[in-house]
Amino acid sequence: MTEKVEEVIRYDVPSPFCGIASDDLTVSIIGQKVKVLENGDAYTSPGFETPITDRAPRVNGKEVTLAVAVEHTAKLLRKSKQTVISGLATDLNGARAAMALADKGRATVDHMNSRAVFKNTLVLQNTGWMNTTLSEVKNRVDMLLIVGSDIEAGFPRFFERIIWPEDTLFDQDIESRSIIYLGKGPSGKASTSPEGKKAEVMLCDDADLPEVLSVLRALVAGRTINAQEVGGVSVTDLAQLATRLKEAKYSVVTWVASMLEFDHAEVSVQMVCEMVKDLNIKARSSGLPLGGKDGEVTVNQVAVWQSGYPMRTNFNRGYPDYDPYLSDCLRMLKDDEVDTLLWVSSFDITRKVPASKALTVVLGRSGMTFDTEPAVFIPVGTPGIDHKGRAFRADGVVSLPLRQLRDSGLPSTFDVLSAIEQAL
Amino acid sequence: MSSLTFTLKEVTRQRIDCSPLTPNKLADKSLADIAKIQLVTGNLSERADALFIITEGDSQSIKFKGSNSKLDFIGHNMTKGKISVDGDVGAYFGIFMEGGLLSVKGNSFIYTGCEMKGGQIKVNGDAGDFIGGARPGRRNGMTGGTVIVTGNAGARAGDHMRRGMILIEGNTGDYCGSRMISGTIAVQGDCGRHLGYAMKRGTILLNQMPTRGITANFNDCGTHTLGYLALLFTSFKKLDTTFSRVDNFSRVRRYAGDLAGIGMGEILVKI
Amino acid sequence: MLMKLTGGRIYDPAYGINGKVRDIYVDDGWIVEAPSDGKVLQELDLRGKVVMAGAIDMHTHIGGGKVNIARTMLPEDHAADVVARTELMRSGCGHAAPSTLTAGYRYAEMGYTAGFEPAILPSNARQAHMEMHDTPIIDKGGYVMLGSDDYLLRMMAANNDQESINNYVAWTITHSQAIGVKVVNPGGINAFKFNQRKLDLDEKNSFYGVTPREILLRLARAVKELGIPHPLHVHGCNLGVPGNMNTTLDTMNGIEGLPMHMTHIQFHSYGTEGDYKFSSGAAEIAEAINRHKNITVDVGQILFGQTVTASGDSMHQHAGHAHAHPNKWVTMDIECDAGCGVLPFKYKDQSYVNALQWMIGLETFLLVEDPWRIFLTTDHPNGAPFTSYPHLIRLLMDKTFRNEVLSRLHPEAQKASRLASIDREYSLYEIAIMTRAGAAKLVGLADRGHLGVGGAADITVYTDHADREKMFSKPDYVFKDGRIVVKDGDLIDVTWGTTHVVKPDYDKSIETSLKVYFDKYLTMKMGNFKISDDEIVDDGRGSLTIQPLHKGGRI
Amino acid sequence: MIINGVTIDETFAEAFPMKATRLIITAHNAKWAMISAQAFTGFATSVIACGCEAGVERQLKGNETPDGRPGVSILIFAMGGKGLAKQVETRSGQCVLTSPTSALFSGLDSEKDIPLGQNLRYFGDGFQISKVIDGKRYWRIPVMDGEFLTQEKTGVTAAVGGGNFLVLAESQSQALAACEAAIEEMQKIPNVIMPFPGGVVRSGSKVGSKYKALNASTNDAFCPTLKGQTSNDLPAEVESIMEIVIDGLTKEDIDKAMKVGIEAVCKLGSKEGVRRISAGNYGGKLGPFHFHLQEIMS
Repeated sequence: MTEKVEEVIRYDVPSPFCGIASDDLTVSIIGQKVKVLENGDAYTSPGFETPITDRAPRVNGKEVTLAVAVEHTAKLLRKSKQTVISGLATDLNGARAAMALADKGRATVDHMNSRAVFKNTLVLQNTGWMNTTLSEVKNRVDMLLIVGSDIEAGFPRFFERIIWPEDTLFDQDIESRSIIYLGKGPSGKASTSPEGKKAEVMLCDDADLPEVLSVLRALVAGRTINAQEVGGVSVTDLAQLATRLKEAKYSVVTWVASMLEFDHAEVSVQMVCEMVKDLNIKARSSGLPLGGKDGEVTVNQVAVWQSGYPMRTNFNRGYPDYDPYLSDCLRMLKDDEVDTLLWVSSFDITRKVPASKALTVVLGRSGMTFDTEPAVFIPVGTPGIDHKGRAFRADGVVSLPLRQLRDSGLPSTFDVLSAIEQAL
Repeated sequence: MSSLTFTLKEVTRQRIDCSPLTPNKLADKSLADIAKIQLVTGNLSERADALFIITEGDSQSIKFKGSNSKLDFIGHNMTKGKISVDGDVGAYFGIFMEGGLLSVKGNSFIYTGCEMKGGQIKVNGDAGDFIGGARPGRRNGMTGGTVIVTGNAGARAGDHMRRGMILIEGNTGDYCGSRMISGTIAVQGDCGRHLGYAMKRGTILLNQMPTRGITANFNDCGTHTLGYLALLFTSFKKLDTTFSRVDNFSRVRRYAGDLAGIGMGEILVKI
Repeated sequence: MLMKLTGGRIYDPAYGINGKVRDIYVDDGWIVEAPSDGKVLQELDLRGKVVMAGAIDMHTHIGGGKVNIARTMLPEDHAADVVARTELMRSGCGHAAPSTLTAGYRYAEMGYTAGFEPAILPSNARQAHMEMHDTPIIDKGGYVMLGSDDYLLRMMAANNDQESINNYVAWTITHSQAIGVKVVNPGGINAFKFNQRKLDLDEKNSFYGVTPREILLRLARAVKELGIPHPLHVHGCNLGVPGNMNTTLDTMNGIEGLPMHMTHIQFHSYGTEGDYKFSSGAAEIAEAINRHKNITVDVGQILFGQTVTASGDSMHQHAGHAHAHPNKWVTMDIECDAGCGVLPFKYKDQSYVNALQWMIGLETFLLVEDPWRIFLTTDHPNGAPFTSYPHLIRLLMDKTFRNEVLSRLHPEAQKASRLASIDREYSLYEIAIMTRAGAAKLVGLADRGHLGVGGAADITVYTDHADREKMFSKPDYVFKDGRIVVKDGDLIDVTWGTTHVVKPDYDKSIETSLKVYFDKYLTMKMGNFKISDDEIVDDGRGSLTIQPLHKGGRI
Repeated sequence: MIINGVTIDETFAEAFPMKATRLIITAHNAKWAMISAQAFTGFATSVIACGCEAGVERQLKGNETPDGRPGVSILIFAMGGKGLAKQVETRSGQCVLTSPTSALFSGLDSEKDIPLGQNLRYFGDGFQISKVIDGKRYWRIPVMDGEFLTQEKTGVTAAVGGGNFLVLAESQSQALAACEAAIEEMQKIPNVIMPFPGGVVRSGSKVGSKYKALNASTNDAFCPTLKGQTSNDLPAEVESIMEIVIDGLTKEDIDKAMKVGIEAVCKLGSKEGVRRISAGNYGGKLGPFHFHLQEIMS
């Protein structure tokens, strides 16, 4: 017998999937089925529309009740000499519960996107930065320098929402905005202005980008560079770019840390951030790190205010001990230091649990698949669909209330982790 | 008197914090007291004698045997005496060290000589990333002492280094001398990418032009005879390193950078 | 469960009680009348003890974006003060930018039962509340920052009437769940985005043509007319700039008698005399405060050592970046709303400027006559971490100790101050005013800061020790909402305080234009901006306490 | 006491405590090291007017210098550490920093030290480079001919200034020849210098003067042309007297230098016109160091 289910339309729905927290989505909900009607994108629409498949927790592949799965997990944690709670694609309260559990269980916390996030965090901890947020960019930017990143590939709506609005507060002619790619070029046309003005592109290999940035900063500082070119980019062109940055009223330099796919990219990010500081001696300029997917900003924020430290902190000794290298989950797995891995992934079913010899407990979005069945799998609800939540967006300033769109009955990560903590 | 010796009983899955086992901390301790010392491994702490066979000897000359890359913080904060290690060592070998002698017959993991102030570390093998570096958030790496690596160095050797000397007999990884504040890194072999990146001051002394050359963020200052190199080579003479046998040279090509910053660092290449 | 606190010496300035021996009865979290049948379930003998209401920190940066930036930036500072987990307490870290959990525990351990975050950006209010939600034991609340937001400046440039500004202020305070309104470098944070590097009281914003003086007047009037008990909370122009005392005096004079709280006044009391072109303006400022009964201040005392300065004042934080110690710093432009700047800082007793700042703070404390109008703060963590309050109380209560510390400072600075000649020592009663009764009145907390019947049972019990630092570091008991959370200086129970807010009324039609503004110019929807009551209650641990408005309010 | 016909007076030289340092100047070759050293030690005969007393101690071969180049060691003496520091700084700046190919090192380790290149580095206008090698800090200062290398600090030691003896001879040429012979031998002694031109003083002085402005004046008791005008015991045949002044790091160093100097003089003997050896003192009241000639020669 099928019940006739009414379609419910929800407006101004915030997306936990896109990193820039687009909150203008129109979403249709029919029973358990969610569909993005308006303002979806390549991340957001699949994010909302992934169907629920699993509902029952499993222990060693066998379906069990949630209580059994929780108790089994607690048993693993009690025996563990080294637990890592990672993945951590969750919302605010999921992060809170993870921190509480890590503290009680003397575990290490890390996030699935830490490799990218730390390219920024290490800079903040070393020299700091002068950054801005999305609304400021939307209204003020007159020159956008994009470093080593194909923004639209990761943030499909960035240009539409932030760079090409119809109106701005200060009556700027948005066609006058300069968009300049340095390093990678754009994969699509999102960066082309409404009237068809194409972005400028200065290409170089990732391997040469650090030097190109260094030379650019040197030129901003007024130094002479003997070389004619760097990484295939003409120094004369870079000098012109430096001049334009200095003359801009509100330049914004942006990058996507996850797209700076080379080791030690944090020193390049630092180079950019220090260049922005230099520009501010006379002009105004700001950095804008883009990221924020899979709860990465949310989880780091919570970890910092609860413990003082971001991810990659262990509680081995009963207090937080921060080490971005030794407490890197992937390194620990690779070196087989982890006996119990608690992996949380409540947003994106395509994100895989890293392979390891550790006993693995997964709190995952329904529909996740595994190369190896984990010791415990507990399907959890997705924040912003199955339960309410809150999530920070890329700039780390604005957080949005995520809504419950359907009544799936799936527990939240907070519920499950809190239950595990209680059972410890 | 023979050395106080810690022989690892078995390879552990988790890392072991060996910071309590230094000449300073073990001076005047009985064997029984040493056996009772708690060492953190994973989220537990274990008695030293549960992890190591401990052989009585001079606490001012400590030996680790059967060591591996999970033994961290060996030589932590030491100001005197010596520790020698058979096998590899983990991270933070010689962290905060102020004096004495540390050596390992094997490789070291990351952060060898982290924020060290004095003394000497010798790695008779390869050293991992961040030799002489500063922990995250800290602004000064090593501020004194000498690190000798007979093999190759990882990336970021001398990151945030402020004083002291790093001598690498083999090759270096990428970003050698990154964000260096001062001090000297000398390399006999080849260098990876981004040599001297974001370097403020200090010297990177090379026996040969790196295969990749010098990057555009350094300007060529030409060839020169630098008198101070004679002093430097003299100082190498008494060190246990092949640098003591390198023919003195004072003719170098000098490159100044990183021009992005104050540009006061130098790469000197033997000519 | 009715409990009798017997025989304590009560300091309850709200009722004029100055050290009288009285019994207090507590039931279900509240202070109640003595039971008519005389039956009590539990009795606590407090004879010989000093009893005060729980202390209230009316200006402390305990939550929100800039505080979390400060925390992220300072792993090295945390490492020196990590706090291990106990049966009762979560682990965390202390010192300059403590973790929320540790901050709550440590406040309670010092006998504090409430703290108010003074700089909540509307766009970041959700975060501030999330952090405060994770701050145990103490009550909290915050002042929402206006004055550099483009919406207000547009309204002013368009010469909108006061009524519409009142509506906007009320709307903002309501939906950011605040209890007061703060203005930081009025208009200056906005001006910095247009590359203005300073903005004096009568200097115009280069785009809007609006001056700080006009902003202050508009906002102070709005606060008064809305009946918000906490006066406009002002971090004035020219923070930290030598000579800013004149701006401060002008600001006081220019507010036309409206209630105004001038925060961390120490940072705004600088002259330009002497060889160092830096001198104390404390005497003139204190004299002006004494004269202007509409003015209240908190001091923002500096104490020596490493800390971090976190401020909404991006303009002046940027100007001061060369003084960052260690040399790392952050400034941000934020959401057409405000900004922030975070600079680690080390105050040194052998620095002329720092030593004089210390003296200026203390001079201000000692020269302002009315303890109901001056409040004990270090502007945590800007002047010093809040954990230094017991030390600061001793400096105020013990002249010999004060002069002994003074004698160790930079010798030239000592000569430049009249501090040594000031004999005043604060009494316990005056301390109770500053940190309890006065603070509750200033913030607008009807049920806190006093020990009268109907008040919340937030009570601190001390042993009357001659060393006031010892006395105020380790209370014998701290009651939070009737529960004993601290005994003999140690935490024995962890509770979760409430969030105090006001809910001034406003004309809902304001949302028509606000919605358009959000849709056109901002990057979040108006509906998503609003913080619901549910979000404060959250997982059930939080609660909301709506404090009454002043009768003058237009309701 | 009479040696080879030369009378050694029963008297003593009186000397004062001073502060001293040794510097090593190296250069491309010995010639330029010496040129710089001579400039440095020029106009440094007496502290009274020169601020310090300085002289070349000896030439150094390449294997004796820190940087392996030929060099010269010099000693500088002054009444106190502060004055010494000032002289070292100005002279280093004007005479070594400026001198082609030079480098400047401390030649003396001690607990106390004074700036050597510490302030000279500012000449580098921000381009100077600091290097710590074997625990010692050096400065590399870019200059037009390359790099001027200087150690940051040099040691300071207590020293003795003003050791002396007088050679009384029958003629000017014989006095000079005797002194030259003495200086040649004395220069071989380490840790001493003879600060006057060529090591020899012809204008020994006494304390005080009839003119108020002067605090020293000619030593009339040893001026042969005044034999008949002042009270003195100069023999009739003595026509010329010259003095050798010695500064040394220790009293023993001066002892040694005086001994070899006097021996050299006596070796020429009375047949070469040398009649007597005497010494200058102030009655033993002013200086704590007394060099008794007969003791030294015994």
